[in-house]
Amino acid sequence: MSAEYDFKSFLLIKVVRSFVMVFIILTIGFLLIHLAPGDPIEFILGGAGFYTPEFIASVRERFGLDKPIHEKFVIYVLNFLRGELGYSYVFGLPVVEVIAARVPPTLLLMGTQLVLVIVVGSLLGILAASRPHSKLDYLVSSLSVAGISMPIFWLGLLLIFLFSVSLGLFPAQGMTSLRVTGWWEGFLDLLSHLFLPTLTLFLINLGLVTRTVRTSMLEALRSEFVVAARAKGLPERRVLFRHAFRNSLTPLITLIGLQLGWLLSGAVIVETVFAWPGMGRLLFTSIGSRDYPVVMGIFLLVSTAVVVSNLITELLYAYVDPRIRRAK
Amino acid sequence: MNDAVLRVEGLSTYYYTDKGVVRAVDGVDLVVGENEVVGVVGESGCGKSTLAASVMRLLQPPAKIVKGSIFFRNVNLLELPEEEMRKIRGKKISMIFQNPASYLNPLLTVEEQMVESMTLHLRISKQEAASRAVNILEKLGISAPDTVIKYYPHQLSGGMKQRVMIGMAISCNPELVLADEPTTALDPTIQVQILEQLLELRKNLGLSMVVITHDLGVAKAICDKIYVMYAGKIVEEGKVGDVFNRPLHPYTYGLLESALSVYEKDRPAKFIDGAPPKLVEEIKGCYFANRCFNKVDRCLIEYPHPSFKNGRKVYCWNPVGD
Amino acid sequence: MVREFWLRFRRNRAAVFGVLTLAALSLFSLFAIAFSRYGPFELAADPFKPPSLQHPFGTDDLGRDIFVQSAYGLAITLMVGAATAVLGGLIGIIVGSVSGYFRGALANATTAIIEIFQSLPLFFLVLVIISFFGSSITNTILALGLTLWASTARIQRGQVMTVKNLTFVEMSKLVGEKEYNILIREILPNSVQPSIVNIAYTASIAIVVESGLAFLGLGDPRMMSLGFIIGNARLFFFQAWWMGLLPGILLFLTILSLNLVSDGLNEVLNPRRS
Amino acid sequence: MSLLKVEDVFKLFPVRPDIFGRAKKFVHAVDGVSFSVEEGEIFGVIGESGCGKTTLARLIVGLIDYDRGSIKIKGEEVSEVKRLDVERFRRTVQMVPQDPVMAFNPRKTIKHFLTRPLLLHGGLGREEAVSRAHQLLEEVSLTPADFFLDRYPHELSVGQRQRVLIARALSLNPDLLVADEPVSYLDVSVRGQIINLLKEVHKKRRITVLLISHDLSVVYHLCSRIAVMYLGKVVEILDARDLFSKSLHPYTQALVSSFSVGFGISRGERIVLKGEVPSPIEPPSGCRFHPRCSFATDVCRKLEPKPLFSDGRLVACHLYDRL
Repeated sequence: MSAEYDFKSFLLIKVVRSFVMVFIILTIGFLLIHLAPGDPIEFILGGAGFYTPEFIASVRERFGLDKPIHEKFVIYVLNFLRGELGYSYVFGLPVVEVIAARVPPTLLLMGTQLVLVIVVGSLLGILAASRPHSKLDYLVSSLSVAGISMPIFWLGLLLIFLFSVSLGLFPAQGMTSLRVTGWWEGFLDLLSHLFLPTLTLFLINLGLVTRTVRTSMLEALRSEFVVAARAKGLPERRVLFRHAFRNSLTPLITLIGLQLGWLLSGAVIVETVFAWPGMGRLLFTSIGSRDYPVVMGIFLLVSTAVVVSNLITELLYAYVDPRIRRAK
Repeated sequence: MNDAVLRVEGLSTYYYTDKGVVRAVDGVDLVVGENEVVGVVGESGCGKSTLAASVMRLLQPPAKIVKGSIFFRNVNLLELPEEEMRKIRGKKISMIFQNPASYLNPLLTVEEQMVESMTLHLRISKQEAASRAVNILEKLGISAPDTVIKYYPHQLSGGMKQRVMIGMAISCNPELVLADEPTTALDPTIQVQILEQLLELRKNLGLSMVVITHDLGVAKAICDKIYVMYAGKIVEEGKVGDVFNRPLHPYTYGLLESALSVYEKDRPAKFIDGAPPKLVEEIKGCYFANRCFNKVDRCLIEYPHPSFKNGRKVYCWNPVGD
Repeated sequence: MVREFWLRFRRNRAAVFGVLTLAALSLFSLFAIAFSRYGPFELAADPFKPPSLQHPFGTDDLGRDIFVQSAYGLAITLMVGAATAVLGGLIGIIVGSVSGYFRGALANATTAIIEIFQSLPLFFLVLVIISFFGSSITNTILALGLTLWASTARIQRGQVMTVKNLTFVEMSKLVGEKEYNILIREILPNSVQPSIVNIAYTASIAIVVESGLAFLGLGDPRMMSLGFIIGNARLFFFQAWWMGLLPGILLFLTILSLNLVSDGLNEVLNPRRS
Repeated sequence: MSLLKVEDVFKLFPVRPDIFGRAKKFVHAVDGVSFSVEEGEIFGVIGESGCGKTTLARLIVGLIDYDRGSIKIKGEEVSEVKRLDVERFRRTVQMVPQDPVMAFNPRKTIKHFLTRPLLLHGGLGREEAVSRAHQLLEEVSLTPADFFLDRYPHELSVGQRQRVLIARALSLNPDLLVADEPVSYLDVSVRGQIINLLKEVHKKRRITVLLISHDLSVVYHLCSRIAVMYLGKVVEILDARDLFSKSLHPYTQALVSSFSVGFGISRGERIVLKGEVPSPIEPPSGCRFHPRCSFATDVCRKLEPKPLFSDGRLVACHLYDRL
């Protein structure tokens, strides 16, 4: 007999599990800092040479680096909970502040792209699945697999070459131009900067979403309740959306929710290619300048975000499927 | 002839698979009169479910209707544009399926699933449809229908699910109901309940029905007329009493013997030797000849022409009891 | 069984194209390396020479032959894919089988480990590991292999849990078959197919990640990599389009073929589709 | 002497554990079942889905362990023999499973399937095992045996596979054969073959058979005595010849009536039971059948009926002598 839980326990388990996950991620971070070659103080301060010995000593004390390892760990966790992740060596500011400034651009890029990808990808997937083995289906499927196989940085370069260099339509670098007056012009300027990085991510992820939706739609369309819905004389559009698509949502939610880490890694590369001032670019430049505290901070933040998105995914499953929600 | 609700003529439905063309339904004729319950009886793989799906035009590739016509009230369904056919499905002809667990949408409540066809076909409001649905469920013997209607399928027992399926099928006052193995997935004591329900509906609503089943007992209990199907073809048809009391086709005879002999303790159980032919192969002569105890030379050469006798029809060169 | 597999696989033309392309790419890389007159880091001619018979892919900003570079890079790419697939695949199948077959503490522990690894942001973890421990090809393969096994393990676990409850496994128990025999002879051969499909997909993910790292300049500095060539080309895109275009096509073809082969395998091996 | 003696056996399956893995509720699959099977008889167990008959079969062949009570085969406690001498236990009791499709490893030939038990037990060499397999196939009328030895399961028809399963169950010469729904996957026109084969095997080998089925006609045809189960309990044990005409329990009567629908074998009105089988997680109080029984009284609702014996039969009903 498989274990079935009632919904409250189900929720509780998921929340507890998320806390455990965050704890484990912290442990991994802690281990990495302490296993990596070099003095851990560098991970907190960056190059130690810029600070007076007194200051270094005080930081050592503050982060408990003079203490035994288990106490170090406790202090490390408590610091994390207070949002203290050390200081950026490059910016001389607390890591949290440095990262926080870079979150909005990343969210803007990811958000725009995700909305577009989910809408367009779902529609294409449904369309392809509703006419399996048609020319349209082959076209959509081929484009999907091509999209998935495209190295994201290479696609970015091609798009820059096409839209920026050859056609001169969109800027290839940055998020804003220097000389822009008025909020409307500013908005248009932002949009034109947003276009290429969004398009790159969109094209890459579109294949992923389309494929997922197509596969799960094909499966849903084969199920017997779809036959029953057709037998009721429902219009095909209603059969597709209300009956089949709703039942094929789970894999799509899984893709977006559980693959957030994967989607974000695309963002790192795209932000680097297009000099988009987000978290990904920060991560890249920080690795280049050996700004370890920032690197670790971004890792912890992204990991926590992934855990949270996993939790939200589980809740969405329950929202979509009454069998989970109403398990008596 | 013209008072027939459904008249299937020379219907052939084939599956175009990698391994060849499967002739699942092969030149089938079938007539359902007003207020008549017609049974299609046969064993697994004989094509009876494909027949029902063909009438509803619910086939998906690789299945394809290749020949024949299906007249519903003298309109050939096979010539209707899809949009017109859609208006017939669920409204004029509706269907009850074998396994209510998988034919109900798990993500929609009973109400949502019942209401959608009524608002579509009867052009009534959602509220009206909902109260109609409650009424129907109550008539089908569901206690507390206004609670049940808010349930999701997984909250219902097997028998309840089948009642909901039936409720959906009759909700738009159809003229013809196709029931594909309506009791097979249910326990015996529940089967009886559902059968009683179907009999009552038939009495009260004057429904015409096609009941597709492998269960001879079910067919005998509720049908007026029986078609026996074997390997994609109808081999015998006639009034239920005639067919069961004096089967003409050796297959019908063997089938009845197999089922009934088990009820007798002291003689060996009867069975029909061999297996049905694979429907991808080209078969000469009668499809049943290789298993038949009554075959004559002609059976291996030519497929039997129908012979008629007292309003009965049998496809056999050497019927039983001649 | 093998024959039947091939007969069905052959029908998927895209997958056959994938197999042939992969074979051609491997041969190309082997021969180009064997017969090349220069090393990948060697200055062969003037900088920024467009493609010519002498240098089919042109030369880069330092005058290195991009054709030779690409051949080396392709070899590394294919190797990373294969090594990760083998390493991650083995771990995945073993951990997944154990976690699916046994009950109690062992199953719970392995299941938890699978879940943890599945929700770690792989790319970021690899980035951190490499930036802390230095970028070398072994580090990359290890980091990829030790993180990319989780999806395989989860699939294998689910398969084993389904198959172990099938009647034929009980039938073996009923005549007193030993546990390890049941796991290895009865369950594994009937459960491993979807995992194999997934392993093929992980190979392509590994290649994507490796080339991404190299593009960012975090690859092994002693090894040529397609990602590195394109990363380098990025800076000179306006004056020398060929620097990134042709290596990019090779990389794209490699990943595409792998994905097509995986799709083909999925069609043939995944029981849910037949 | 009874070959199989089942006494007050319980098997509960935990459902829906809380987050600490402690179960609050249980499926009462087998809930205090007792009966005994005489040597050489074919004993039937009937009931609808979820009545616990398949769990009972799995308990007897040792695929799962019972919580309480005792199951003795030839006077030996199953749980004990299984622990102390599993080899011997496997040779004492074997099973014919329900599903002839899933019962085969699709990658192994019939030869492998039939020789494997012989190689694991009995210390036969490869060649001897193959020739034993040959004989077994002939015993279940799969000839020429050599042809079938080299087939894969999917190349056989369902009926042929069922024969192979019977052959395998017989390969270790067990004293007790448990057949779980041996014909439920077969079409009516071929069912008779397997029924006759079981009868033949029983007669030739003098083997004791426990036959589990939801199909009354099969049980009636093959068995000498029949136990009727409802919601984890045995409600009646009777001579097979009495099944259609002289059953005492209202549930048996309803089952008989519903099963022979259409054929008019049962006399009198068709009995239509109200409601459905309640959940075995929270079985009804008193007599488990009372919510569906049209004769139920207050006693039935409150008090669980004790199984009563009369003329060698058993009935668990407060009202059996008044009906």
